[in-house]
Amino acid sequence: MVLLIKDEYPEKLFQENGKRLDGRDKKELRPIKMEVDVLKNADGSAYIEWGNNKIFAAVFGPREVHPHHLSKPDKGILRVFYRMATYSVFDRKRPAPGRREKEISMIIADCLEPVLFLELYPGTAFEIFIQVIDADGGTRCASTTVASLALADAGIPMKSLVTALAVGKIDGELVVDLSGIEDKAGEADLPIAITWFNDEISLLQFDGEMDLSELDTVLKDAKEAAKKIYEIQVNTLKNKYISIQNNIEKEKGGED
Amino acid sequence: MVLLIKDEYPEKLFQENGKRLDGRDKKELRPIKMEVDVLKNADGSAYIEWGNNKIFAAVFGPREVHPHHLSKPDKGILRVFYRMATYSVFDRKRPAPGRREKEISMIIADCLEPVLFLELYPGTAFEIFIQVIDADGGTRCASTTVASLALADAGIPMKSLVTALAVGKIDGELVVDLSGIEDKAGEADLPIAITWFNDEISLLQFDGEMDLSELDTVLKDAKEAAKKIYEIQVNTLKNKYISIQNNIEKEKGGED
Amino acid sequence: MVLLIKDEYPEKLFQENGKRLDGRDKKELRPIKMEVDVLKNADGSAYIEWGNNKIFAAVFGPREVHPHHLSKPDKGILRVFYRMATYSVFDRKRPAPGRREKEISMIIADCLEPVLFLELYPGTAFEIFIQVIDADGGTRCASTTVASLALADAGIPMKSLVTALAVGKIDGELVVDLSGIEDKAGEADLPIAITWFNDEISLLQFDGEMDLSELDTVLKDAKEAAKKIYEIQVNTLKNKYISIQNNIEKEKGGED
Amino acid sequence: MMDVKRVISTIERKYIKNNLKKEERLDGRGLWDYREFKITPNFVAAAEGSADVSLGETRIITGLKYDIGTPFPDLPDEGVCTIMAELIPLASPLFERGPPDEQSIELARVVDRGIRHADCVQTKKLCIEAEKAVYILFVDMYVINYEGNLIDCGGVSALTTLISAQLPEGKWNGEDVEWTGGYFTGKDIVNELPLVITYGKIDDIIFLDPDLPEELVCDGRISISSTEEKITSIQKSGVATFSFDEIKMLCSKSLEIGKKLRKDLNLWQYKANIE
Amino acid sequence: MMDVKRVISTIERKYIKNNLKKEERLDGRGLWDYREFKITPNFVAAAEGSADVSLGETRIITGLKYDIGTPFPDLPDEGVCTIMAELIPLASPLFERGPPDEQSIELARVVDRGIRHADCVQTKKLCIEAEKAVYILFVDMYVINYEGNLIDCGGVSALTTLISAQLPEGKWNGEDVEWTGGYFTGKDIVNELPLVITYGKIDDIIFLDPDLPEELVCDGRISISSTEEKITSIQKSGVATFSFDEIKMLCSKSLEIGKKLRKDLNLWQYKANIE
Amino acid sequence: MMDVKRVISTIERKYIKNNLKKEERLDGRGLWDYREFKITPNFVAAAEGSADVSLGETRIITGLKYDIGTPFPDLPDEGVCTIMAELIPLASPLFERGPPDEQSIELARVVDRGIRHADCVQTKKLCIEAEKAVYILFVDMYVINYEGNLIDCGGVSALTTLISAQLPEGKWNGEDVEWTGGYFTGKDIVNELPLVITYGKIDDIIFLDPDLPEELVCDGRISISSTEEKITSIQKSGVATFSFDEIKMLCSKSLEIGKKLRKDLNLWQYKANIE
Repeated sequence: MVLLIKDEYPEKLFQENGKRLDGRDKKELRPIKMEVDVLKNADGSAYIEWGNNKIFAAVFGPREVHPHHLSKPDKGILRVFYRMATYSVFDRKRPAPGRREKEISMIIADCLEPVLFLELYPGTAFEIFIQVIDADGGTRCASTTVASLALADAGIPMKSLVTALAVGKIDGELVVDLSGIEDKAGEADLPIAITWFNDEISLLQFDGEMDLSELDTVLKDAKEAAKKIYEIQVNTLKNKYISIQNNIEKEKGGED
Repeated sequence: MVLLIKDEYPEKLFQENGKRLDGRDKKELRPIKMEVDVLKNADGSAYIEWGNNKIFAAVFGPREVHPHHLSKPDKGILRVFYRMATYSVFDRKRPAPGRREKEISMIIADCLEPVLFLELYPGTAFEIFIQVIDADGGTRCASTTVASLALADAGIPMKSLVTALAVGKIDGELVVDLSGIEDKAGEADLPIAITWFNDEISLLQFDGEMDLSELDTVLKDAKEAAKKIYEIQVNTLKNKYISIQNNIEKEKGGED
Repeated sequence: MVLLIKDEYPEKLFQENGKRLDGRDKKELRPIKMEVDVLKNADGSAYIEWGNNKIFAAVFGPREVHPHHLSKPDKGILRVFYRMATYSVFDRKRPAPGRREKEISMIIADCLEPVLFLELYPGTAFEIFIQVIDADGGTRCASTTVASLALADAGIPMKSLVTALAVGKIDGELVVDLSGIEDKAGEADLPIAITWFNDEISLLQFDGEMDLSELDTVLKDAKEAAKKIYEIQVNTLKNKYISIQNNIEKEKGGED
Repeated sequence: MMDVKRVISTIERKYIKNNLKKEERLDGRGLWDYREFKITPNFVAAAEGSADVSLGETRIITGLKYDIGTPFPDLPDEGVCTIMAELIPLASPLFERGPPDEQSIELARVVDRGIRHADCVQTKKLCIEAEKAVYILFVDMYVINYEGNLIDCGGVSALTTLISAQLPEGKWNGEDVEWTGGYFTGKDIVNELPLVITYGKIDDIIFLDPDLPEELVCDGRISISSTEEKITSIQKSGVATFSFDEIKMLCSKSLEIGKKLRKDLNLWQYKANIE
Repeated sequence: MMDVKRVISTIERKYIKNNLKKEERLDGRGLWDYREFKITPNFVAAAEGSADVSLGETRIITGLKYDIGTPFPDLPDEGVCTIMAELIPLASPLFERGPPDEQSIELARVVDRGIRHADCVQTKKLCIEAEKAVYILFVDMYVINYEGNLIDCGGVSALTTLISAQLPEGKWNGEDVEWTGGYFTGKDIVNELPLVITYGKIDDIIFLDPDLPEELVCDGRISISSTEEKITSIQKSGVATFSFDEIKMLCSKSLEIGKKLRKDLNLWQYKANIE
Repeated sequence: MMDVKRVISTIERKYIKNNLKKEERLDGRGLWDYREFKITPNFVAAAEGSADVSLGETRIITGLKYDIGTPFPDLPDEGVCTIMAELIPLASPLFERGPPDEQSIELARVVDRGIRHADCVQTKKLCIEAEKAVYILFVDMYVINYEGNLIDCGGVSALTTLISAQLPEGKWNGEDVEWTGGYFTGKDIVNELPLVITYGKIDDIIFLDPDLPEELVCDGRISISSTEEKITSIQKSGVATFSFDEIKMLCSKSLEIGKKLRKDLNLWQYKANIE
């Protein structure tokens, strides 16, 4: 006796018309919506809706390191705290952060650090708090993507944005942007992040079974799809500055 | 399978003769006994028996704050640690302090702080340890009352003593000093503490359902009953000084 | 439902031929093998196989004390961390160190400290990490014995080695060096450690029932058996120095 | 832990206090005005009920999950509704990482008590089979932005979450609970609509809905929960003391403000619609 | 953690040691004298057994609670008796808040072992139905004032608590345990009366029942539990070493002191009276 | 926590890097050479399977224990195999006491994933009775000495432990699990032999099997698990970034190195022998 409705996996992940269960083509992304500057108390913040994922990211820093002994004399440190709300998943998550959340926090930190100039901020910390409010597959990638946006929103110098998504294999077919159900019922899952300043991979995990040619294909698909997401990130930031500029001009207008 | 005898509530909380189950009238207090200077290792201490409640309080301070970062440069801090013995309640309590104990600790601290001159003790802490050995309803009020006595016993300057008790509603009737069974089976519970220096309320909680006129009445009853308890507190302290004086005079007599 | 094969105790702990279940006589030790300098990263280390017990000990120090407030201005401190691998016992042990492990750590520290000159190392710590990989009765004694060897391997000045073993009573008979099964199914267990510099007892625990004459006998047996173990300890250290000397001479030979 | 009181300077404290004395507040409100409430129900797809509620800039997203368990032996035909709060550091530099601290325990407890004692959640309706199986509801509040008065924002957030709930309906088949295929909703669970209303006190000035600067400088707060006609819960916090007359006045005011707010928010509009 | 050894100055240490060498103690006792025991049984109304025991100024209030559970598979017809100790900061500035530290673990363990190996608690009498239901007893010691030698005070406190116990009597009805309406008492549970006796050692001086200053300066202690004729448990602690002859002498002395103390305390007078 | 990066001086870092640029390593290996593996199976008598594995001076002793439990409702006919790692301070001054830190979680997770996704442990063979009883295996790795590349050493240690396993065979008697008197072994449980292979990266130099100094100075690592023909798991860690071409090259190299290592180690030789 736990829950009345079970979290069961469907037998097939493709419909008869060749579309995925949510109607997408193999290389089609779920709908993505981003916003920046959504949390007034943070130095920078962003919000993403990606399919049913709803995630907030807040950036604080550069600021003092607590506890102090974690600070480094020669560079700043980046700390990421990825947390899921208890109600963001099918079975209620326990409130205390689990091993998975700590592991993902570390992975996201490793993946964002290459785009920062931490050597310019010795003795300080940048802290990114990520709160998953609603989860539907690919939260670590969506979190990476929205965290990179929050860093930009905070005005922290960056070599480039970072974009992440999960590609994989379901029912023997290679697809991009796994949904929650595809992640659980599929055969292979490959989250990947790209640092655009050098076009390289800063997050790479893989679980499943693929031969070399499948891996080759899926990595190419990932890069193509990532480019589309990157454009949304850039536009979100542009819109912020346009809106700021509009406000400024409105004010100027008012002054006239 | 847990306990053989169940902690069941009676159907009625009044006897046929109109008395409460323990034979009291509506505005009658349970027997109360207090003692001060009962623990040799504390700077001040007190003990109370109130109905079946048996509670010790020990005060230490002003002393150094551990951990240091809790100290305040402009005033002393008051820390209260309210704890229940595992065997003080019907179902054995788990040994580690629970949320309830931490919450009550905070409430008692807030309620005692108004009578202290913490601004005279910057950088230091007063710590009150309260140990409930036997519990029978109203422990937070009895603890507040005995803690205020322990503060006085420690010779710490105070604007006045603090007296607390719980009033409430059982079987539709307003009563003072709820017993354990009345607290659990009754309809409303209102713990209240009075700081006598300004005749105001420094602890107030309420759970139940009352209209405005009931609240009005029960608050009046509470104040009247609190006065009786206050007299016991004062007499307990007087007796201590009388006994000290007697000892001094005996010694003097001995010297003669 | 936990384990298929139960950890049951035999009815008798002696065979018909008067030998113990593992074929030993009453005053016979199990096979013991020791080695020093087995862990490259420690300042000193040792390994013991004693019956089925397999235990590593590593010594670090004198080094800085973490956390700092544990350090003493007038002497060094000795800290022992006795830990059992989850798989070292019949029923898997939980990974986190339990009360038993903490208690044994304290006992071993108290028992080794008398042979050290801690007053020569104010403000520092010696830390001994003991890892039981395979357990079969008498681990606290084997751990004490191997830890004393690791201290010597680290070149830390000592008044003498320390040797420990468990004696006891099984099926009414006094025996030395209880095996795991004898420890659990026997009637009395007496772990004891001897500091050879003064021929005194630095660890003594006893659980069971013995009259004074039995205690007298078993203590004598313990001392005799301990002497044999002490010889193995000494030889292990000797062999190390012989082997170092051989290496030096080989090198010298090479130089010629 | 950071001492939140320190982040407000003495000058700011004086300024806020002097304004309040003149019945003026930094954001232009009167002493007895609320900031604006904004409510988005059903914000979380994974939850069985949810609400995104803002009170001014304070924002709390609450979700409901359920479990099916055995009832407590002394309440064999009643389900359970637990309320939890997380004050995550994302919401404010004043919040620390780590296990729930005093402030989050207080938020959960005061919201819980306001609901529990008002016959709000009909726990008997959460019973599937007496002594065998009941619903256990988890109402978890996450503070997303902190600008003062978490309690009143949390109260509305929790209540809207319960109203918006939609739970699969279970029946007892003699051995186990199985799904009927139907659902039951907040309309079936929630009876009364208790609202918790919080006041701050600085010296002898009392005011409704403290914002963050006011909360940081005030001596104490009092939260009063009420239904249409009755007070159902009171919680005083902080080191302020209140006179007996002040308490009476605030209880009376709470009934009045509660009535108006209940009408304005019209929370029943957020109930799940199922035919 | 505070280093308790530091609170005693070197001068005080020398003074105590020199006195002991002259077989003199600060409170006038001889080397082999106990401080006075004071016992109040049934101190706690909520507990099924309890005792308030003082040894000089050291005071421990112990209570017994019970639970009914399934027996361990390897001991299907035996109940369980667990002993816990809390060294609460109320009792001494030397005690810290937080989870049980080494000293409280030691107190509980040594008292437990003294009782466990002496056939004191007859665990088979705590069985209601083999393999199905047994009593689980929790004997929890709270140190109320600390002035040295917690172990001997705790031993008497735990033993008196067990003797004073009065538990509702259960019977197995084939499915569950139900109350017979009767009780069984300490007299039914407790068989032997083991006493634990603690000695301190400074240099080569050994003495009974260390008080707090003696405990703080001594090199080590040894606690020996015994019944009328047998030693049942020994625990050496601290960095003192003992010669083989000293151990023999102390075991012999413990039997002798134990016999006298058992008679003087007459603990059976504290058993629950039920007709 | 100590910052391990600090223990390597800038000079040492430069020296190691310059050597690697010249395809030279401090211990004389080429960029794509492993240190020597040494394997002792069945090292632990108390465990149901075990292995003492060294990779150069890095040494991990792993043991297997089992339990019997109820299967997960969504996988009613599959047993469970969990992998844990402890980085104990005995193994290195770089390891801290306390609960598992990031590095031990990473070790356990990467080894686990390499095994989990390769059809290595046949969890369906760990089922005794669907929905009722399955084996739960605990494969616990203890790092005894740390000299870099725990992951590859741990992978072989865990795999050898599984192969060496010997578990009492259970059957369902309608109510409970009982022992058949027989055993089943690693040969029955283990199907594929996935090997995890780890590379370090400093600037644009990539190399196999980083030893401790290399691990401390490198920008990042990547661990790739593979069976004979397929990649089954990848984990990148650290702040290095890899080009798409590098990833492809390393996947290909891993299949090749894995094939050779699988042959050289010949792990099946360590299976339990039972007639």
